[in-house]
Amino acid sequence: MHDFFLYSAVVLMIIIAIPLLRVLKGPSVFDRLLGANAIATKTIVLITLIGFLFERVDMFIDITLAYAALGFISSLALAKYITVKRVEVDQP
Amino acid sequence: MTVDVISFLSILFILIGIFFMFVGSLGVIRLPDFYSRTHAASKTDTLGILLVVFGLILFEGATINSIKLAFILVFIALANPIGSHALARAALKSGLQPVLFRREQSLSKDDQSDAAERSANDLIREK
Amino acid sequence: MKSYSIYHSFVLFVSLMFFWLVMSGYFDALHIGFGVISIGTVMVFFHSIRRHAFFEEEKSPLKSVNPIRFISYVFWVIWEIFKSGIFVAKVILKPSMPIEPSILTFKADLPGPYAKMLLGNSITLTPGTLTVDIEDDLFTVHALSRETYAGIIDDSMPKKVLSLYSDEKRPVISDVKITHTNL
Amino acid sequence: MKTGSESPIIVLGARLLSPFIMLFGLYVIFHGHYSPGGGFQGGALLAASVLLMRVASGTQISSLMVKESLTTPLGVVGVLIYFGTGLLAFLMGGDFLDYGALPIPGLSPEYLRYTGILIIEIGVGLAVMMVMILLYDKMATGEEEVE
Repeated sequence: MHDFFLYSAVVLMIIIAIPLLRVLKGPSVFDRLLGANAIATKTIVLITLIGFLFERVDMFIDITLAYAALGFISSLALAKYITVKRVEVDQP
Repeated sequence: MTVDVISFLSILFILIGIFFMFVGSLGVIRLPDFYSRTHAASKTDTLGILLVVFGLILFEGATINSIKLAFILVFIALANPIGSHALARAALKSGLQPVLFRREQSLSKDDQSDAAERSANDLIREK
Repeated sequence: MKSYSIYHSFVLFVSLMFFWLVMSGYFDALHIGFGVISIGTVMVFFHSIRRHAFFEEEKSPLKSVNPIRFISYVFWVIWEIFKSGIFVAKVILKPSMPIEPSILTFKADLPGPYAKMLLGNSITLTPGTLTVDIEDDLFTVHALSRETYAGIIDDSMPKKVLSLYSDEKRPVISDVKITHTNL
Repeated sequence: MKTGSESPIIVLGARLLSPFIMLFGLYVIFHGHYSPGGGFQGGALLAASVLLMRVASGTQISSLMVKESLTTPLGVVGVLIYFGTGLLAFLMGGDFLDYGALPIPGLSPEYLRYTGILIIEIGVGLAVMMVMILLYDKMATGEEEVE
Protein backbone atom coordinates (compact mmCIF):
# COMPACT_ATOMS: atom_id res chain seq x y z
CA MET A 1 0.00 0.00 0.00
CA HIS A 2 2.97 2.24 0.72
CA ASP A 3 4.20 1.73 -2.84
CA PHE A 4 0.78 2.51 -4.20
CA PHE A 5 0.65 5.85 -2.34
CA LEU A 6 4.16 6.64 -3.52
CA TYR A 7 3.38 6.01 -7.18
CA SER A 8 0.06 7.82 -7.07
CA ALA A 9 1.77 10.84 -5.48
CA VAL A 10 4.33 10.85 -8.30
CA VAL A 11 1.61 10.59 -10.96
CA LEU A 12 -0.31 13.36 -9.21
CA MET A 13 2.73 15.61 -9.36
CA ILE A 14 2.89 15.15 -13.11
CA ILE A 15 -0.84 15.91 -13.36
CA ILE A 16 -0.36 19.05 -11.27
CA ALA A 17 2.31 20.26 -13.68
CA ILE A 18 -0.13 20.28 -16.65
CA PRO A 19 -2.15 23.44 -15.72
CA LEU A 20 1.16 25.27 -15.33
CA LEU A 21 1.13 25.47 -19.13
CA ARG A 22 -2.10 27.45 -18.89
CA VAL A 23 -0.58 29.72 -16.27
CA LEU A 24 2.34 30.47 -18.56
CA LYS A 25 0.34 30.70 -21.78
CA GLY A 26 -3.10 31.96 -20.73
CA PRO A 27 -4.29 34.81 -22.93
CA SER A 28 -6.00 36.72 -20.12
CA VAL A 29 -5.33 37.25 -16.43
CA PHE A 30 -8.28 35.03 -15.58
CA ASP A 31 -6.87 32.06 -17.45
CA ARG A 32 -3.69 32.37 -15.44
CA LEU A 33 -5.68 32.61 -12.21
CA LEU A 34 -7.76 29.59 -13.19
CA GLY A 35 -4.64 27.57 -13.82
CA ALA A 36 -3.20 28.59 -10.46
CA ASN A 37 -6.49 27.69 -8.79
CA ALA A 38 -6.52 24.26 -10.44
CA ILE A 39 -2.98 23.65 -9.17
CA ALA A 40 -3.95 24.74 -5.64
CA THR A 41 -6.94 22.40 -5.39
CA LYS A 42 -4.95 19.40 -6.57
CA THR A 43 -2.12 20.16 -4.16
CA ILE A 44 -4.59 19.51 -1.32
CA VAL A 45 -4.79 15.88 -2.36
CA LEU A 46 -1.03 15.69 -2.82
CA ILE A 47 -0.38 16.85 0.75
CA THR A 48 -2.87 14.30 2.10
CA LEU A 49 -1.18 11.54 0.14
CA ILE A 50 2.21 12.59 1.52
CA GLY A 51 0.68 12.36 4.98
CA PHE A 52 -0.28 8.74 4.28
CA LEU A 53 3.22 8.09 2.96
CA PHE A 54 4.88 9.33 6.15
CA GLU A 55 2.14 7.75 8.30
CA ARG A 56 1.54 11.04 10.10
CA VAL A 57 -2.00 11.53 8.82
CA ASP A 58 -3.20 13.64 11.77
CA MET A 59 -0.40 16.17 11.31
CA PHE A 60 -0.72 16.44 7.55
CA ILE A 61 -4.50 16.85 7.68
CA ASP A 62 -3.99 20.03 9.73
CA ILE A 63 -1.61 21.31 7.07
CA THR A 64 -4.08 20.33 4.36
CA LEU A 65 -6.98 22.18 5.99
CA ALA A 66 -4.88 25.30 6.51
CA TYR A 67 -3.68 25.15 2.92
CA ALA A 68 -7.23 24.66 1.60
CA ALA A 69 -8.58 27.58 3.63
CA LEU A 70 -5.78 29.94 2.64
CA GLY A 71 -6.00 28.93 -1.02
CA PHE A 72 -9.75 29.52 -1.09
CA ILE A 73 -9.41 32.94 0.54
CA SER A 74 -6.54 34.03 -1.69
CA SER A 75 -8.42 33.03 -4.84
CA LEU A 76 -11.49 35.01 -3.65
CA ALA A 77 -9.29 38.00 -2.80
CA LEU A 78 -7.57 37.97 -6.19
CA ALA A 79 -10.90 37.72 -7.99
CA LYS A 80 -12.21 40.67 -5.97
CA TYR A 81 -9.04 42.70 -6.57
CA ILE A 82 -9.21 42.20 -10.31
CA THR A 83 -12.89 43.13 -10.42
CA VAL A 84 -12.32 46.34 -8.50
CA LYS A 85 -9.28 47.36 -10.49
CA ARG A 86 -10.95 46.58 -13.85
CA VAL A 87 -7.75 45.26 -15.34
CA GLU A 88 -7.63 45.49 -19.12
CA VAL A 89 -8.16 41.99 -20.46
CA ASP A 90 -6.87 41.23 -23.88
CA GLN A 91 -9.19 39.08 -25.92
CA PRO A 92 -7.90 35.72 -27.14
CA MET B 1 0.66 -6.95 -0.15
CA THR B 2 -2.50 -8.58 1.03
CA VAL B 3 -5.37 -7.53 -1.14
CA ASP B 4 -8.59 -7.48 0.85
CA VAL B 5 -11.82 -5.92 -0.26
CA ILE B 6 -11.41 -2.58 1.54
CA SER B 7 -7.97 -1.81 0.16
CA PHE B 8 -9.07 -2.94 -3.28
CA LEU B 9 -12.02 -0.53 -3.13
CA SER B 10 -9.89 2.33 -1.87
CA ILE B 11 -7.28 1.73 -4.59
CA LEU B 12 -10.11 1.73 -7.14
CA PHE B 13 -11.52 5.03 -5.82
CA ILE B 14 -8.09 6.69 -5.76
CA LEU B 15 -7.30 5.55 -9.29
CA ILE B 16 -10.64 6.81 -10.66
CA GLY B 17 -10.16 10.10 -8.79
CA ILE B 18 -6.67 10.59 -10.19
CA PHE B 19 -8.05 9.87 -13.64
CA PHE B 20 -10.69 12.57 -13.21
CA MET B 21 -8.08 15.03 -11.97
CA PHE B 22 -6.00 14.23 -15.05
CA VAL B 23 -9.01 14.93 -17.26
CA GLY B 24 -9.58 18.20 -15.42
CA SER B 25 -5.98 19.26 -16.04
CA LEU B 26 -6.35 18.31 -19.69
CA GLY B 27 -9.55 20.34 -19.92
CA VAL B 28 -7.86 23.42 -18.54
CA ILE B 29 -5.44 23.15 -21.45
CA ARG B 30 -7.75 21.94 -24.23
CA LEU B 31 -11.00 23.88 -23.95
CA PRO B 32 -11.28 27.00 -26.10
CA ASP B 33 -12.20 29.86 -23.78
CA PHE B 34 -12.07 30.90 -20.15
CA TYR B 35 -15.66 30.07 -19.21
CA SER B 36 -15.53 26.53 -20.57
CA ARG B 37 -12.19 26.02 -18.84
CA THR B 38 -13.89 26.97 -15.61
CA HIS B 39 -16.26 24.03 -16.15
CA ALA B 40 -13.30 21.68 -16.33
CA ALA B 41 -11.63 23.16 -13.27
CA SER B 42 -14.75 23.28 -11.12
CA LYS B 43 -16.60 20.06 -11.91
CA THR B 44 -14.07 17.44 -12.95
CA ASP B 45 -11.52 18.48 -10.36
CA THR B 46 -14.11 18.53 -7.58
CA LEU B 47 -15.25 15.02 -8.47
CA GLY B 48 -11.67 13.78 -8.67
CA ILE B 49 -10.68 15.20 -5.31
CA LEU B 50 -13.84 13.90 -3.66
CA LEU B 51 -13.17 10.40 -5.01
CA VAL B 52 -9.53 10.35 -3.88
CA VAL B 53 -10.34 11.61 -0.40
CA PHE B 54 -13.19 9.10 -0.15
CA GLY B 55 -10.78 6.35 -1.09
CA LEU B 56 -8.39 7.51 1.63
CA ILE B 57 -11.26 7.50 4.15
CA LEU B 58 -12.02 3.90 3.19
CA PHE B 59 -8.36 2.97 3.67
CA GLU B 60 -8.12 4.75 7.02
CA GLY B 61 -11.19 3.03 8.44
CA ALA B 62 -13.29 4.22 11.37
CA THR B 63 -10.82 6.46 13.21
CA ILE B 64 -10.84 10.11 14.14
CA ASN B 65 -8.64 10.86 11.16
CA SER B 66 -11.45 9.71 8.87
CA ILE B 67 -13.72 12.40 10.30
CA LYS B 68 -10.96 14.96 9.74
CA LEU B 69 -10.69 13.76 6.14
CA ALA B 70 -14.45 14.12 5.86
CA PHE B 71 -14.02 17.78 6.86
CA ILE B 72 -11.70 18.20 3.88
CA LEU B 73 -14.38 16.54 1.73
CA VAL B 74 -17.07 18.96 2.91
CA PHE B 75 -14.77 21.95 2.59
CA ILE B 76 -13.82 21.09 -0.99
CA ALA B 77 -17.43 20.44 -1.99
CA LEU B 78 -18.44 23.86 -0.59
CA ALA B 79 -15.44 25.99 -1.48
CA ASN B 80 -14.63 24.85 -5.00
CA PRO B 81 -17.93 25.94 -6.63
CA ILE B 82 -17.82 29.23 -4.70
CA GLY B 83 -14.28 29.92 -5.86
CA SER B 84 -14.99 29.21 -9.52
CA HIS B 85 -18.18 31.28 -9.33
CA ALA B 86 -16.19 34.22 -7.92
CA LEU B 87 -13.59 33.90 -10.67
CA ALA B 88 -16.17 33.68 -13.46
CA ARG B 89 -18.06 36.63 -11.99
CA ALA B 90 -14.89 38.72 -11.83
CA ALA B 91 -14.20 37.87 -15.46
CA LEU B 92 -17.70 38.88 -16.58
CA LYS B 93 -17.58 42.11 -14.58
CA SER B 94 -14.30 43.16 -16.10
CA GLY B 95 -15.60 42.52 -19.59
CA LEU B 96 -14.07 39.25 -20.73
CA GLN B 97 -16.40 37.99 -23.45
CA PRO B 98 -17.28 34.32 -23.70
CA VAL B 99 -16.57 32.67 -27.01
CA LEU B 100 -19.90 31.42 -28.24
CA PHE B 101 -20.36 29.48 -31.43
CA ARG B 102 -22.81 27.10 -33.02
CA ARG B 103 -22.06 23.76 -34.49
CA GLU B 104 -22.51 23.62 -38.26
CA GLN B 105 -25.21 20.95 -38.27
CA SER B 106 -27.40 22.86 -35.86
CA LEU B 107 -27.00 26.13 -37.74
CA SER B 108 -29.53 25.29 -40.45
CA LYS B 109 -32.40 23.94 -38.34
CA ASP B 110 -32.20 26.41 -35.52
CA ASP B 111 -35.71 27.23 -34.41
CA GLN B 112 -34.96 29.68 -31.64
CA SER B 113 -32.22 31.69 -33.28
CA ASP B 114 -34.21 34.93 -33.47
CA ALA B 115 -34.89 35.02 -29.78
CA ALA B 116 -31.25 34.30 -29.18
CA GLU B 117 -29.69 37.00 -31.26
CA ARG B 118 -28.70 39.16 -28.34
CA SER B 119 -24.97 39.20 -28.28
CA ALA B 120 -22.90 38.68 -25.19
CA ASN B 121 -21.68 42.21 -25.79
CA ASP B 122 -25.10 43.68 -25.03
CA LEU B 123 -25.39 41.44 -22.04
CA ILE B 124 -22.26 42.89 -20.52
CA ARG B 125 -23.04 46.45 -21.48
CA GLU B 126 -26.38 46.25 -19.65
CA LYS B 127 -24.66 45.87 -16.34
CA MET C 1 -30.30 44.78 11.76
CA LYS C 2 -32.01 41.52 12.36
CA SER C 3 -32.08 39.47 15.46
CA TYR C 4 -30.98 35.89 15.33
CA SER C 5 -32.69 33.20 17.27
CA ILE C 6 -31.30 31.20 20.17
CA TYR C 7 -31.91 28.11 18.08
CA HIS C 8 -29.55 29.43 15.42
CA SER C 9 -26.83 30.19 17.96
CA PHE C 10 -27.28 26.75 19.49
CA VAL C 11 -26.83 25.05 16.13
CA LEU C 12 -23.69 27.11 15.48
CA PHE C 13 -22.30 26.25 18.93
CA VAL C 14 -22.93 22.53 18.51
CA SER C 15 -21.36 22.37 15.05
CA LEU C 16 -18.33 24.39 16.19
CA MET C 17 -17.95 22.12 19.23
CA PHE C 18 -18.12 19.04 17.03
CA PHE C 19 -15.44 20.54 14.78
CA TRP C 20 -13.24 21.33 17.79
CA LEU C 21 -13.58 17.90 19.40
CA VAL C 22 -12.76 16.07 16.18
CA MET C 23 -9.81 18.32 15.38
CA SER C 24 -8.43 18.23 18.90
CA GLY C 25 -8.65 14.53 19.57
CA TYR C 26 -8.11 15.13 23.29
CA PHE C 27 -11.21 14.67 25.40
CA ASP C 28 -9.94 15.77 28.81
CA ALA C 29 -11.29 18.73 30.73
CA LEU C 30 -8.39 21.05 29.89
CA HIS C 31 -8.76 20.75 26.13
CA ILE C 32 -12.54 20.90 26.20
CA GLY C 33 -12.14 24.04 28.33
CA PHE C 34 -9.85 25.53 25.68
CA GLY C 35 -12.52 24.62 23.16
CA VAL C 36 -15.27 26.41 25.06
CA ILE C 37 -13.04 29.51 25.39
CA SER C 38 -12.22 29.42 21.67
CA ILE C 39 -15.85 29.00 20.62
CA GLY C 40 -16.75 31.89 22.92
CA THR C 41 -14.13 34.05 21.19
CA VAL C 42 -15.42 33.07 17.74
CA MET C 43 -19.02 33.83 18.69
CA VAL C 44 -18.03 37.22 20.14
CA PHE C 45 -16.20 38.08 16.91
CA PHE C 46 -19.13 37.03 14.75
CA HIS C 47 -21.84 38.54 16.94
CA SER C 48 -22.46 41.71 14.97
CA ILE C 49 -21.79 40.10 11.60
CA ARG C 50 -24.55 37.60 12.28
CA ARG C 51 -26.91 40.34 13.38
CA HIS C 52 -26.29 42.24 10.17
CA ALA C 53 -28.66 41.51 7.30
CA PHE C 54 -26.72 41.50 4.05
CA PHE C 55 -29.86 41.38 1.96
CA GLU C 56 -33.37 42.54 2.42
CA GLU C 57 -35.93 39.99 3.58
CA GLU C 58 -33.13 37.72 4.81
CA LYS C 59 -34.51 34.77 6.66
CA SER C 60 -32.88 32.37 9.02
CA PRO C 61 -31.61 29.62 6.77
CA LEU C 62 -32.42 26.73 9.02
CA LYS C 63 -35.87 27.34 10.32
CA SER C 64 -37.66 27.76 7.01
CA VAL C 65 -36.13 24.73 5.32
CA ASN C 66 -38.03 21.49 5.28
CA PRO C 67 -35.45 19.11 6.84
CA ILE C 68 -36.53 15.84 5.20
CA ARG C 69 -36.59 17.39 1.76
CA PHE C 70 -33.23 19.04 2.46
CA ILE C 71 -31.57 15.71 3.18
CA SER C 72 -32.94 14.19 -0.01
CA TYR C 73 -31.79 17.35 -1.78
CA VAL C 74 -28.24 16.86 -0.48
CA PHE C 75 -28.17 13.30 -1.83
CA TRP C 76 -29.52 14.56 -5.14
CA VAL C 77 -26.69 17.14 -5.28
CA ILE C 78 -24.05 14.46 -4.59
CA TRP C 79 -25.48 12.39 -7.43
CA GLU C 80 -25.39 15.47 -9.66
CA ILE C 81 -21.71 16.06 -8.83
CA PHE C 82 -21.01 12.56 -10.14
CA LYS C 83 -23.03 13.07 -13.30
CA SER C 84 -21.50 16.46 -14.04
CA GLY C 85 -17.94 15.25 -13.57
CA ILE C 86 -18.54 12.35 -15.92
CA PHE C 87 -20.28 14.64 -18.44
CA VAL C 88 -17.46 17.19 -18.54
CA ALA C 89 -14.85 14.42 -18.68
CA LYS C 90 -16.61 12.91 -21.69
CA VAL C 91 -16.67 16.29 -23.42
CA ILE C 92 -12.99 16.88 -22.79
CA LEU C 93 -11.88 13.41 -23.85
CA LYS C 94 -13.72 13.35 -27.19
CA PRO C 95 -11.27 14.45 -29.89
CA SER C 96 -13.88 16.65 -31.57
CA MET C 97 -14.88 18.36 -28.30
CA PRO C 98 -18.62 18.70 -28.95
CA ILE C 99 -19.26 21.95 -27.12
CA GLU C 100 -21.66 24.68 -28.02
CA PRO C 101 -21.31 27.34 -25.34
CA SER C 102 -24.19 29.66 -24.69
CA ILE C 103 -25.17 32.20 -22.09
CA LEU C 104 -28.66 32.25 -20.64
CA THR C 105 -30.16 34.81 -18.32
CA PHE C 106 -33.38 34.41 -16.40
CA LYS C 107 -35.22 35.89 -13.49
CA ALA C 108 -35.95 33.62 -10.56
CA ASP C 109 -38.61 34.39 -8.00
CA LEU C 110 -37.32 32.70 -4.86
CA PRO C 111 -37.89 33.38 -1.16
CA GLY C 112 -34.75 35.01 0.17
CA PRO C 113 -31.04 35.01 -0.63
CA TYR C 114 -30.38 31.58 0.86
CA ALA C 115 -32.67 30.03 -1.72
CA LYS C 116 -30.81 31.95 -4.42
CA MET C 117 -27.51 30.68 -3.07
CA LEU C 118 -28.82 27.10 -3.10
CA LEU C 119 -30.09 27.48 -6.66
CA GLY C 120 -26.81 29.07 -7.79
CA ASN C 121 -24.70 26.35 -6.23
CA SER C 122 -26.87 23.58 -7.62
CA ILE C 123 -26.65 25.13 -11.08
CA THR C 124 -22.88 25.12 -10.75
CA LEU C 125 -22.85 21.51 -9.63
CA THR C 126 -25.19 20.12 -12.28
CA PRO C 127 -23.73 18.91 -15.57
CA GLY C 128 -22.45 21.54 -17.95
CA THR C 129 -23.82 24.69 -16.37
CA LEU C 130 -22.04 27.37 -14.35
CA THR C 131 -23.56 30.28 -12.46
CA VAL C 132 -21.65 33.34 -13.57
CA ASP C 133 -23.56 36.09 -11.83
CA ILE C 134 -26.52 36.71 -9.56
CA GLU C 135 -27.77 40.27 -9.53
CA ASP C 136 -30.90 40.66 -7.40
CA ASP C 137 -33.24 38.26 -9.23
CA LEU C 138 -31.29 38.02 -12.45
CA PHE C 139 -29.21 34.89 -12.91
CA THR C 140 -26.54 34.65 -15.61
CA VAL C 141 -25.58 31.09 -16.47
CA HIS C 142 -22.92 29.76 -18.80
CA ALA C 143 -23.91 26.45 -20.38
CA LEU C 144 -21.57 24.11 -22.16
CA SER C 145 -24.04 22.68 -24.64
CA ARG C 146 -27.67 22.67 -25.61
CA GLU C 147 -28.78 19.59 -23.66
CA THR C 148 -27.34 20.87 -20.40
CA TYR C 149 -29.64 23.76 -19.69
CA ALA C 150 -32.82 21.79 -20.32
CA GLY C 151 -33.16 21.18 -16.60
CA ILE C 152 -33.15 24.91 -15.91
CA ILE C 153 -35.44 26.26 -18.60
CA ASP C 154 -38.13 23.63 -18.06
CA ASP C 155 -38.20 24.84 -14.44
CA SER C 156 -37.63 21.44 -12.79
CA MET C 157 -34.51 22.37 -10.78
CA PRO C 158 -35.74 25.79 -9.58
CA LYS C 159 -38.98 24.12 -8.45
CA LYS C 160 -36.93 21.61 -6.50
CA VAL C 161 -35.24 24.47 -4.63
CA LEU C 162 -38.58 26.20 -4.02
CA SER C 163 -40.07 23.00 -2.63
CA LEU C 164 -37.44 23.08 0.12
CA TYR C 165 -39.02 26.27 1.40
CA SER C 166 -42.71 26.03 0.71
CA ASP C 167 -45.38 23.76 -0.69
CA GLU C 168 -46.77 26.15 -3.26
CA LYS C 169 -46.64 25.15 -6.89
CA ARG C 170 -45.82 28.10 -9.09
CA PRO C 171 -43.45 28.84 -11.93
CA VAL C 172 -40.17 30.13 -10.54
CA ILE C 173 -38.26 31.41 -13.51
CA SER C 174 -39.28 33.92 -16.14
CA ASP C 175 -37.75 36.06 -18.88
CA VAL C 176 -35.42 33.38 -20.21
CA LYS C 177 -33.03 34.75 -22.80
CA ILE C 178 -30.55 32.50 -24.56
CA THR C 179 -27.51 33.84 -26.34
CA HIS C 180 -25.90 31.42 -28.77
CA THR C 181 -23.54 33.61 -30.67
CA ASN C 182 -21.66 36.82 -30.25
CA LEU C 183 -21.49 37.73 -33.89
CA MET D 1 -25.26 50.29 2.54
CA LYS D 2 -24.73 49.07 -1.01
CA THR D 3 -24.85 45.33 -0.76
CA GLY D 4 -27.07 44.62 -3.74
CA SER D 5 -24.10 44.26 -6.02
CA GLU D 6 -22.65 41.37 -4.05
CA SER D 7 -23.46 37.87 -5.13
CA PRO D 8 -25.31 35.89 -2.44
CA ILE D 9 -23.24 32.81 -3.20
CA ILE D 10 -20.01 34.55 -2.20
CA VAL D 11 -21.32 36.50 0.80
CA LEU D 12 -23.34 33.72 2.38
CA GLY D 13 -20.75 31.08 1.59
CA ALA D 14 -18.09 33.22 3.25
CA ARG D 15 -20.25 33.77 6.30
CA LEU D 16 -20.86 30.03 6.53
CA LEU D 17 -17.17 29.06 6.33
CA SER D 18 -15.54 31.94 8.20
CA PRO D 19 -16.32 30.85 11.83
CA PHE D 20 -14.87 27.42 11.17
CA ILE D 21 -11.66 28.89 9.77
CA MET D 22 -11.35 31.12 12.82
CA LEU D 23 -11.90 28.17 15.17
CA PHE D 24 -9.29 26.23 13.21
CA GLY D 25 -6.83 29.08 13.76
CA LEU D 26 -7.51 28.98 17.50
CA TYR D 27 -7.05 25.21 17.42
CA VAL D 28 -3.65 25.66 15.78
CA ILE D 29 -2.64 28.11 18.52
CA PHE D 30 -3.84 25.95 21.41
CA HIS D 31 -2.34 22.73 20.07
CA GLY D 32 0.94 24.26 18.98
CA HIS D 33 3.10 21.72 20.73
CA TYR D 34 1.41 18.50 19.57
CA SER D 35 0.98 19.34 15.92
CA PRO D 36 2.69 21.72 13.53
CA GLY D 37 1.88 25.36 13.94
CA GLY D 38 1.77 27.72 16.84
CA GLY D 39 1.35 31.41 17.25
CA PHE D 40 2.33 32.63 13.82
CA GLN D 41 0.40 30.10 11.74
CA GLY D 42 -2.64 30.33 13.96
CA GLY D 43 -2.53 34.11 13.76
CA ALA D 44 -2.38 33.93 9.98
CA LEU D 45 -5.46 31.70 9.93
CA LEU D 46 -7.32 34.02 12.33
CA ALA D 47 -6.47 36.96 10.09
CA ALA D 48 -7.57 34.93 7.05
CA SER D 49 -11.02 34.37 8.49
CA VAL D 50 -11.46 38.10 9.11
CA LEU D 51 -10.10 38.97 5.68
CA LEU D 52 -12.51 36.46 4.10
CA MET D 53 -15.41 38.49 5.45
CA ARG D 54 -13.72 41.73 4.35
CA VAL D 55 -13.12 40.46 0.83
CA ALA D 56 -16.59 39.00 0.48
CA SER D 57 -18.68 41.84 1.85
CA GLY D 58 -16.58 45.00 1.68
CA THR D 59 -14.63 46.76 4.41
CA GLN D 60 -17.55 48.89 5.54
CA ILE D 61 -19.71 46.01 6.73
CA SER D 62 -17.03 43.72 8.00
CA SER D 63 -15.57 46.47 10.18
CA LEU D 64 -18.45 45.35 12.40
CA MET D 65 -16.25 42.34 13.12
CA VAL D 66 -12.90 44.00 13.85
CA LYS D 67 -12.91 47.78 13.80
CA GLU D 68 -10.11 49.34 11.80
CA SER D 69 -9.16 51.63 14.67
CA LEU D 70 -8.74 48.60 16.93
CA THR D 71 -6.10 46.81 14.89
CA THR D 72 -3.05 48.84 15.97
CA PRO D 73 -3.84 48.84 19.72
CA LEU D 74 -4.63 45.12 19.79
CA GLY D 75 -1.47 44.34 17.85
CA VAL D 76 0.49 46.33 20.42
CA VAL D 77 -1.25 44.38 23.18
CA GLY D 78 -0.15 41.15 21.50
CA VAL D 79 3.48 42.24 21.38
CA LEU D 80 3.26 43.42 24.99
CA ILE D 81 1.96 40.04 26.14
CA TYR D 82 4.97 38.40 24.53
CA PHE D 83 7.47 40.93 25.82
CA GLY D 84 5.87 41.21 29.24
CA THR D 85 6.01 37.46 29.83
CA GLY D 86 9.65 37.36 28.86
CA LEU D 87 10.51 40.37 30.95
CA LEU D 88 8.61 39.04 33.95
CA ALA D 89 10.66 35.85 33.87
CA PHE D 90 13.78 37.99 33.59
CA LEU D 91 12.80 40.11 36.55
CA MET D 92 11.97 37.06 38.66
CA GLY D 93 15.56 35.91 38.37
CA GLY D 94 15.58 33.68 35.28
CA ASP D 95 16.68 34.33 31.74
CA PHE D 96 14.56 36.23 29.24
CA LEU D 97 11.63 33.92 28.29
CA ASP D 98 12.66 31.44 30.99
CA TYR D 99 9.25 29.91 31.62
CA GLY D 100 10.36 28.08 34.72
CA ALA D 101 10.80 31.36 36.57
CA LEU D 102 7.28 32.63 36.00
CA PRO D 103 5.55 33.57 39.25
CA ILE D 104 2.41 31.46 38.88
CA PRO D 105 1.71 29.66 42.15
CA GLY D 106 0.65 26.05 42.44
CA LEU D 107 2.09 24.70 39.20
CA SER D 108 4.81 22.13 38.70
CA PRO D 109 7.70 23.19 36.41
CA GLU D 110 6.31 21.15 33.52
CA TYR D 111 2.93 22.84 33.66
CA LEU D 112 4.64 26.16 34.21
CA ARG D 113 6.50 25.76 30.92
CA TYR D 114 3.31 24.66 29.22
CA THR D 115 1.43 27.72 30.47
CA GLY D 116 4.27 30.04 29.55
CA ILE D 117 4.42 28.76 25.98
CA LEU D 118 0.66 29.06 25.69
CA ILE D 119 0.66 32.69 26.86
CA ILE D 120 3.49 33.56 24.46
CA GLU D 121 1.68 31.91 21.56
CA ILE D 122 -1.54 33.76 22.30
CA GLY D 123 0.41 37.03 22.25
CA VAL D 124 2.16 36.18 18.98
CA GLY D 125 -1.11 35.06 17.40
CA LEU D 126 -2.90 38.27 18.39
CA ALA D 127 -0.06 40.41 17.07
CA VAL D 128 0.17 38.55 13.75
CA MET D 129 -3.60 38.62 13.24
CA MET D 130 -3.94 42.33 13.90
CA VAL D 131 -0.91 43.33 11.83
CA MET D 132 -2.18 41.33 8.86
CA ILE D 133 -5.62 42.97 9.06
CA LEU D 134 -3.90 46.35 9.43
CA LEU D 135 -1.86 45.72 6.28
CA TYR D 136 -4.96 44.75 4.32
CA ASP D 137 -6.85 47.83 5.51
CA LYS D 138 -3.98 50.15 4.66
CA MET D 139 -3.73 48.66 1.20
CA ALA D 140 -7.48 48.87 0.62
CA THR D 141 -7.89 52.49 1.74
CA GLY D 142 -4.69 53.69 0.11
CA GLU D 143 -6.10 52.56 -3.18
CA GLU D 144 -9.18 54.74 -2.76
CA GLU D 145 -7.15 57.83 -1.95
CA VAL D 146 -5.21 57.59 -5.20
CA GLU D 147 -8.31 57.48 -7.38
